[in-house]
Amino acid sequence: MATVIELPIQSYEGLIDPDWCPGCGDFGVLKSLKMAAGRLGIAPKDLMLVSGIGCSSNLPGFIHSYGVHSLHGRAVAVAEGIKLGNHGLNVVVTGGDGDGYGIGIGHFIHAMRRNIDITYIVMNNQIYGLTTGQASPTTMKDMRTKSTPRGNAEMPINPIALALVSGATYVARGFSGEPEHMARLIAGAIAHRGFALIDVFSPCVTYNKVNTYPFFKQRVYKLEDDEAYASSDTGMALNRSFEWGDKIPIGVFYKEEIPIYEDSEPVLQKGPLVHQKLGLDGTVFDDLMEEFM
Amino acid sequence: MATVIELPIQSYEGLIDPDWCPGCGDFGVLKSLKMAAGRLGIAPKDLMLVSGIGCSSNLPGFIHSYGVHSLHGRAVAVAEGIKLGNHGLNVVVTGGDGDGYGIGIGHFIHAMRRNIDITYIVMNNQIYGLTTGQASPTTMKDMRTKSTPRGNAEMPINPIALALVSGATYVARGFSGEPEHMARLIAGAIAHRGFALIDVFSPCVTYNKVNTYPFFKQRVYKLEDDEAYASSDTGMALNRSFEWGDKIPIGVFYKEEIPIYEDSEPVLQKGPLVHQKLGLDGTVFDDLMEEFM
Amino acid sequence: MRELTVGIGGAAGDGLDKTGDTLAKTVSRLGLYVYAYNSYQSVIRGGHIWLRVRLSEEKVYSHGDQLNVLIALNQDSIERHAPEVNPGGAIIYNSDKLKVDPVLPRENVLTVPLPITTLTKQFGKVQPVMQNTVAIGALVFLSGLDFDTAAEVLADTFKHKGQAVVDQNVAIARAGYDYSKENFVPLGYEWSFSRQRRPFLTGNEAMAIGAATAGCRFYSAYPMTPATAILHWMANHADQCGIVVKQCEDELAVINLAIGAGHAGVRSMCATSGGGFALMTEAIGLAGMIESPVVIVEVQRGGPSTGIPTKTEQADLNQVFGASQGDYPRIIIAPADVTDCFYSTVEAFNLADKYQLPVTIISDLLVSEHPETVEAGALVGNVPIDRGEMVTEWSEDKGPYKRFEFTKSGVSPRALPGTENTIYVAGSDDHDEGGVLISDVFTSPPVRRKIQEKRMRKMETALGELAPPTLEGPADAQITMIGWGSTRGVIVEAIRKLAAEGITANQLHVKYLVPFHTNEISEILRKCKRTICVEANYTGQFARHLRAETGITIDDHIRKYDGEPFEPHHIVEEVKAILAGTVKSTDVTLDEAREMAYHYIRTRLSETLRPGAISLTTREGIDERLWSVEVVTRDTAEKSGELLIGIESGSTHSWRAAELKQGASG
Amino acid sequence: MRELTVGIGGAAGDGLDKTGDTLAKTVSRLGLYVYAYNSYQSVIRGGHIWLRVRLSEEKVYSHGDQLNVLIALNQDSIERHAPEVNPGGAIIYNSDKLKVDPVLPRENVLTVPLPITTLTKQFGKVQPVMQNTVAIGALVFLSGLDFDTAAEVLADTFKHKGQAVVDQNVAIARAGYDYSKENFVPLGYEWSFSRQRRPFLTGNEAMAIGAATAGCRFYSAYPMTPATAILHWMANHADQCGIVVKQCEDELAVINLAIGAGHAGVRSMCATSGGGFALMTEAIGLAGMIESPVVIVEVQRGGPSTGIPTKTEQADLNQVFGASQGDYPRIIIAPADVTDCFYSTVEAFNLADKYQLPVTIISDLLVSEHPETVEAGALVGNVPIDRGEMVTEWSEDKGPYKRFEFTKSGVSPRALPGTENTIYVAGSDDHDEGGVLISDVFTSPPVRRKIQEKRMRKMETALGELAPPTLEGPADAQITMIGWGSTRGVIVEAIRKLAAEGITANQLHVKYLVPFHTNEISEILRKCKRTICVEANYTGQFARHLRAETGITIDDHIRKYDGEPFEPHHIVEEVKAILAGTVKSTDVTLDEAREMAYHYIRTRLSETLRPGAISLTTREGIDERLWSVEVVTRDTAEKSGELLIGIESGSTHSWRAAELKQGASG
Ligand SMILES: Cc1ncc(C[n+]2csc(CCOP(=O)(O)OP(=O)(O)O)c2C)c(N)n1
Ligand SMILES: Cc1ncc(C[n+]2csc(CCOP(=O)(O)OP(=O)(O)O)c2C)c(N)n1
Ligand code: SF4
Ligand code: SF4
Ligand SMILES: [Mg+2]
Ligand SMILES: [Mg+2]
Repeated sequence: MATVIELPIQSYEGLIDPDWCPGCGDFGVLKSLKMAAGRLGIAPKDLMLVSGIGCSSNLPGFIHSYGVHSLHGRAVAVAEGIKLGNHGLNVVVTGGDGDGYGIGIGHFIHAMRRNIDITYIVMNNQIYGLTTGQASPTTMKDMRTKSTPRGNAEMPINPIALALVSGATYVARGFSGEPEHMARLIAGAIAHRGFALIDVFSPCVTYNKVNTYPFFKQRVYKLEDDEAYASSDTGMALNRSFEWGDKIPIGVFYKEEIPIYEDSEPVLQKGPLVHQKLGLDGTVFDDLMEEFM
Repeated sequence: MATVIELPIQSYEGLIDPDWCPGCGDFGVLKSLKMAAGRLGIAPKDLMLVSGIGCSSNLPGFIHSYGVHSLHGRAVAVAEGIKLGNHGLNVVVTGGDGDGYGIGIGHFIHAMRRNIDITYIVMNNQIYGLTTGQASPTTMKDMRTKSTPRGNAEMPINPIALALVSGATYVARGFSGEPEHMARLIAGAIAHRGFALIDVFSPCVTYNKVNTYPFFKQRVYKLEDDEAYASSDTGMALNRSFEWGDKIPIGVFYKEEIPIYEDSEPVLQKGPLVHQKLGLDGTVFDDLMEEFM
Repeated sequence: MRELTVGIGGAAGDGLDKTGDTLAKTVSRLGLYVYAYNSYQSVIRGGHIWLRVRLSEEKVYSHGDQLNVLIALNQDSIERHAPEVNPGGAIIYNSDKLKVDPVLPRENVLTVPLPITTLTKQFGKVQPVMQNTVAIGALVFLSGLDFDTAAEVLADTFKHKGQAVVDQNVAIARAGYDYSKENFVPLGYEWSFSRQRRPFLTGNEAMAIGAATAGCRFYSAYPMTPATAILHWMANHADQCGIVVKQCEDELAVINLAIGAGHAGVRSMCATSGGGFALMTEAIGLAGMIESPVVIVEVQRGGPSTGIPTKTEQADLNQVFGASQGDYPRIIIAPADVTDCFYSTVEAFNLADKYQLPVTIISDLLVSEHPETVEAGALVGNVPIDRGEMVTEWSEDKGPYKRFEFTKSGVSPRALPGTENTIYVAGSDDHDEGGVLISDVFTSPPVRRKIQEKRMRKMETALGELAPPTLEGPADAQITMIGWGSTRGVIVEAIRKLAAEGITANQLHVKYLVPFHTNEISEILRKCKRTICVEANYTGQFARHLRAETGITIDDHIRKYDGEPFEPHHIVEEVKAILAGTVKSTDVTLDEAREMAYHYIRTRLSETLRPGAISLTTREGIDERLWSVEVVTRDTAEKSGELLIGIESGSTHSWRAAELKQGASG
Repeated sequence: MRELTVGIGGAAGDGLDKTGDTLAKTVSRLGLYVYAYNSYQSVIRGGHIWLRVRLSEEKVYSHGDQLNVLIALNQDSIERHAPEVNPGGAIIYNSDKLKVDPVLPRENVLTVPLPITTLTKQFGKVQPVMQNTVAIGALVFLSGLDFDTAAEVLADTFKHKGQAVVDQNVAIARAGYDYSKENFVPLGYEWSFSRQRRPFLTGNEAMAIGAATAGCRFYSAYPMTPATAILHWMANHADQCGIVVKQCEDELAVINLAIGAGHAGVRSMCATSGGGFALMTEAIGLAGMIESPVVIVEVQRGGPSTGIPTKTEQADLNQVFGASQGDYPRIIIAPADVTDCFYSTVEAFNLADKYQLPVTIISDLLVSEHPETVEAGALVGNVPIDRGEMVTEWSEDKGPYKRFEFTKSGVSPRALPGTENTIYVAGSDDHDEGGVLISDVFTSPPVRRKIQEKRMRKMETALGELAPPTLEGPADAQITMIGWGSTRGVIVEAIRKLAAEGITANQLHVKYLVPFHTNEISEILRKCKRTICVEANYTGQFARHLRAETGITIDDHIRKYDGEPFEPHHIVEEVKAILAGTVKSTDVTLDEAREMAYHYIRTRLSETLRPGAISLTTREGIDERLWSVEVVTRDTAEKSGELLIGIESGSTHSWRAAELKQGASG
């Protein structure tokens, strides 16, 4: 890898100031993302952020880079298309738990087994924020929300475990209360060749009064602080992914370097599709017609 | 549980003979399903089969019971609605790997975390049969199909592992070459209170020339034959779910009894919704209007 | 008719809605009619919110054209709305935080500065929202409302928080009331309070209650503005009404669960907006094919795509009409107001059961989210429930039960799964009378032809029982105003205003969009002198639909697609322009230029600036006339930049002002 | 004009398609024109398949009305199609397995029993499909085709399997040829073989090649009949054509990947059928909103819902038109034949790029799956490629780049992500020129109004460059036949037949459905004497669309919705009925009753039975006239039951025959 010229965080200062509620966890993610991009020296023009719909999905509007603020639940699919269309871009998907683990879970799982080279940051506030506080796929069992006044009857989804059994090659978890740590996770994810998931505890200060900053501050510990832990062992990673209680792990659960989807595409070996000239070369057209004579 | 009067397999003889290709694995599933229903003494009128679209999804047309032959990928969702509408029915979803793990994976995963009392039988032939042989989500890596002439570039999905981390409370695998064994699995699944998955190796003799009867006959072994194995241990189950090679396990990977979704619904405690009288009782309407005055 | 319109302006999180509620409930209890509309943004905190509450002694059908009292909770609201306050009105604001530039208000408008801090400090720690309560107190005094009733409402609102909170709120309101009493003369409104109790609710609430009343037993949903309130109501009343309420992973699940429940035999409903409905269309075709009843509510919002999620529009008709592939039987109903929302929902359930098909109720943000007072007793609990032809028992000697029997009406008596001797498979593949697929081994063209005819026959049968629309108003009127859905009320009011100006108009409002009363409507329109269609979308989807169904081309069109609902004066002005033969211009007006400047300043410049003087100009190299908008500092009003806005294109040609912002990257 | 239609009937898995290919390729190489249509079922093995191959010295536009030679591969095919063979024709069948009941064929039809086993035993182990090859040999002799050419084709077909296989196949064909030569006289066809080489391909293949030729670089898909063949072609030619072909998990992914790729700047396409398209609609609105080019192919099949998946219909127009919520710019094109499929696809890519919007090509099973001979040189490789206004470089001193600039044409020059100084966010929420959301903090009604106008302006601009349809044929014709998509060819042939009967007709065929040439089409239709719309659906979706766009009501309609394509005689007969003023009856005809009986017998009784004599009757307690269909045993023809089919309803009133089946549960 060529030597990196780091960029100051200001390089990514967006045209618009974030309109999140004061204290929203997403501010931390925005900051960490800028730090990470800066450290990797990614020019804004080479950074493509793709999001769905939700408070968290508004992030691309608040950073100086290309962005597609797509449909609720479709960000990963749009991002896959963009990546295959121009794999010269650093494609980062930023969205919410409802967006990614609810309506978007199909794309999430299938993108992972493809190991396409995308970084996926999920601002997991365990609630539907933009729609004012209904249960999300990660809302804790029995929690009361606007859509579950009696308490949530469903087991929350375990995104880390899903990622581990679905073939993601970089699986991590961050916390908005730890922006520096998260910046390292994001930098690692973007640098990683393959599908990288970063599930982030990003508290919704307005609608989730349970999973708050204090809730996580008291509980989170860093996997890297545990010598016993090896981020190359799926079994170990799976065990830790189920840890939820007094201690909750953050950091890199799993990391593995294997060929990415783009490697399997002969056409992409000639460089980004978008830079390849249009039209068929030489006698190809005639060869195609021959088949029908 | 009341004493069961078993029913002969003929009780489920369908109006129409199956139109599957001679030798299709789905014949075995149909037979095992009838055997299982008979042993549990389920009257045809109390059995509701729900399917999507695919060769496998044609099954409800070939058995004497109620059926909804719904949309590709939506069977589980339709089944959840039917179950909540009338939980007096035994609801069994029968479909294919493309139907359930491809287009339908979102419903699959979310139904499991709900632990709704449905049995889901997936005739997993690792191919799209009805559409004449494209790669499915369980098609082995590098296998050539009509849609992957260069070989499949994607990691196959691991339905057993997905079920285990998603909260399914009965997770099993069968093989069409072992109808008696499969019948036991299905009977166990229907009898089980909660979401039960049975992934079935059901060879497509026409479009999948790799994962054939001989392929599985040589490899499958029964978990119940292994004393060391405990179907109450998720970790163990996860390990076995990744076994794929000379030896491939079939049988019950995991089983657990916990409250089902229906238990959490006060309204359902009064009996099946469909039998509850329509309209609001007593002064409820006036009470509702009071809130707006 | 005595009436008063109060506008409350602030930001999300300022608690406007609660304040509006208190006001609306108070006057409702006094026996006045209320119609409110809240113009809000897709943001949880901040942004600009503009709530209008119209009070009147007689029923009102829109939020009207007037602004009599402004309650400003932030500076933006003063700057933008102070000039709108009618003479004789008042501007109420927190003088500790805000100020009113004397140039803003018109003649004879009372400014009511409230020293909130001083007024509230005695009550210990007060949340910012309590400034609203003080303002309410002031408003009650100024507009001659009854304080005790307001106190009652506050008491009911806060009783769950305990007496202390109740007392504090009442006292705070009282402080506002007394302070105004000491310092200002009332605006001189003389009300006669009937104190007749009437419900005050939104269209969404009416649809939810309508469903519950009609025996809805299953409701599935995925949150989506502006349909979410139905989910919230359902969730909160599930046990009370015996409804299973299921939030699903997405709208694909929502509709398929609803269809499953409907197929099992329970009355089921789901609701969403345009984007969610797009995901439901395939399954709606399924319901049509397997002939299972289901009710879908589509609450339209500004599109296309995610669009303007908190704004109103009527542009999903094409989508609802075009839902799913192929020809299949279905019914589409567009309710016009809150009462209609209730009964349309009840009717939707009966139609869905009788004709065994999907019924879509197409609403919009305006009708669904605005609350209004409905007549006492207008909504009743004992509604007719008709489940249609059901087979509850069947004996083999009648021969095998044929779920899809080819009948004259097209309706095949329905047996629910679990009924003895009625076993069948309902398939999305086409099938014969007995449910056996015809797509499989042996497609039989004639069987296909006959089942398709059988299914579609249900549409004619259904049309027969739906009430055709009627022409309201003088048959010989100069013009006929045509509308659908939420525009009925505002058209009614526009027609009254036109009458006052000597222009006679009558009104044709269409409720049933599919099936369509082609004959009756053609009959009516053929007699009309000049037809004008009013709808809130760009392409005129309803006018197109009407022409498609009748061949009749409507003469003129009044359309709005900026997200804000029609106000009577919009229609009146356009009608007059149409009659005068003036072609409608899409040029940017001066007021619009100011609004555009506001958007630009707030998004790209800063909170400390605002638009100043605006003048016409032209510039070298720009081939259109321009609005030159001065950008000035809020307090000192000194010029700090200029924006050039194209009158024709609406393009902001000069971005020079952008330099004012640090680090702004353009 | 000399022509011949061969019908090949059998079951799925009998290898009909290969046989048809061999025949078609053979005559193509001889310089004849071919048009083939395969009527198949949604089943992998078994079922009834009916392939018609029409050969002619001049171009033919449909599979025609004739049946000259029947190649029957099973007994069903003989029973059902033998009576259709025209006098002078022949019935070729395997006499070891099948027999022809002498009552079936008409006068002067040659029966050609082939003792396959004897003829093939010398070649060792022969697969059943080789009976087809023998039949081909016989056909070549009987219809005066050239055996050597057939041998060539067989050689090319099997060369990848080695010389041995080639020799065996050629020898087997030869055996059939020689045997017929010894035992039968040829049918007396005199052909002049131009031996002009012309491509013989399907509409799906033409669209795929059209895409590749136009520079499509990304193709995503999820298999769905009848669009799957495009995926297969793309997958097989991906590397050769430099296309990334991606099969996705569902159609939601398919369209969103395609849009992503299009947004990144590559030409991208996807294809599906009605059900899959239903899942794509939300994203199509997204493409309209973010103004990203994408091409979608919707190949219609019989609906509603899963419907009749292997049958043709034109009933998805409502869906394609109504795709997604709100008003947004898009283009919809309906290709009429194979050549048109190629050029429509090329054009679709250019339009998508120039106007930065989604272009949907609405095809149907007939045009997509039928193969036909296209004129030599009709398809060329050097097609025009126009990417529209692109911004390839931008300097800050021009001010910030405005992705959605409000221009006169509505088209805002597009910079691809990665271009220096052009950073922007493309949002599904509505936005201003710079891409900043207007739905969020500060919705600005005038900005919203202007961007909506800007987007929609593109439609007018685009309409300007699309070729308006023209009236083909005599301007003063008695009738004007109106159609869209796949019906053009069959209408052309029907018009010729009508002319032969002294009825003059001209033709208006519409290709661009959105935007619509309202003025030009109104202009044309106003001059027409009597208009008749021909379309393959129940409700007349196109006639409705045309009325919606023009206000013009078409006089008469010819519709078909049984899944089988129109044949010229269908149109001719209906036109004559229309002119005669006879109202169309939906009663079940005798032939239809037989087909319905076949369906009933095959699905509920047994393979050993078939319909026998059919007579008119009535029955106590059934309030309609009935067809009484005898059910007889296949071999002995003895009566073993009776079916009563309602003439009006099509209902099978009597199910008595069902008792014949063991264990049948009704
Ligand atoms: C198809 C569709 N369904 C529903 C919605 C409404 N909607 C917008 S955001 C959202 C959920 C947001 O939750 P999450 O993804 O967790 O983001 P957060 O706001 O919590 O950051 C929903 C349901 C939509 N925009 N589109
Ligand atoms: C929305 C939609 N997309 C695509 C299809 C076409 N389709 C029918 S069956 C099928 C796949 C079947 O594969 P699988 O579920 O594995 O069943 P199998 O035939 O292998 O038993 C597809 C893609 C459809 N019917 N609906
Ligand atoms: S609602 Fe929650 S998620 Fe949304 S901005 Fe506010 S705090 Fe953040
Ligand atoms: S194609 Fe495969 S899956 Fe389908 S019926 Fe034949 S063998 Fe079974
Ligand atoms: Mg969230
Ligand atoms: Mg399969």
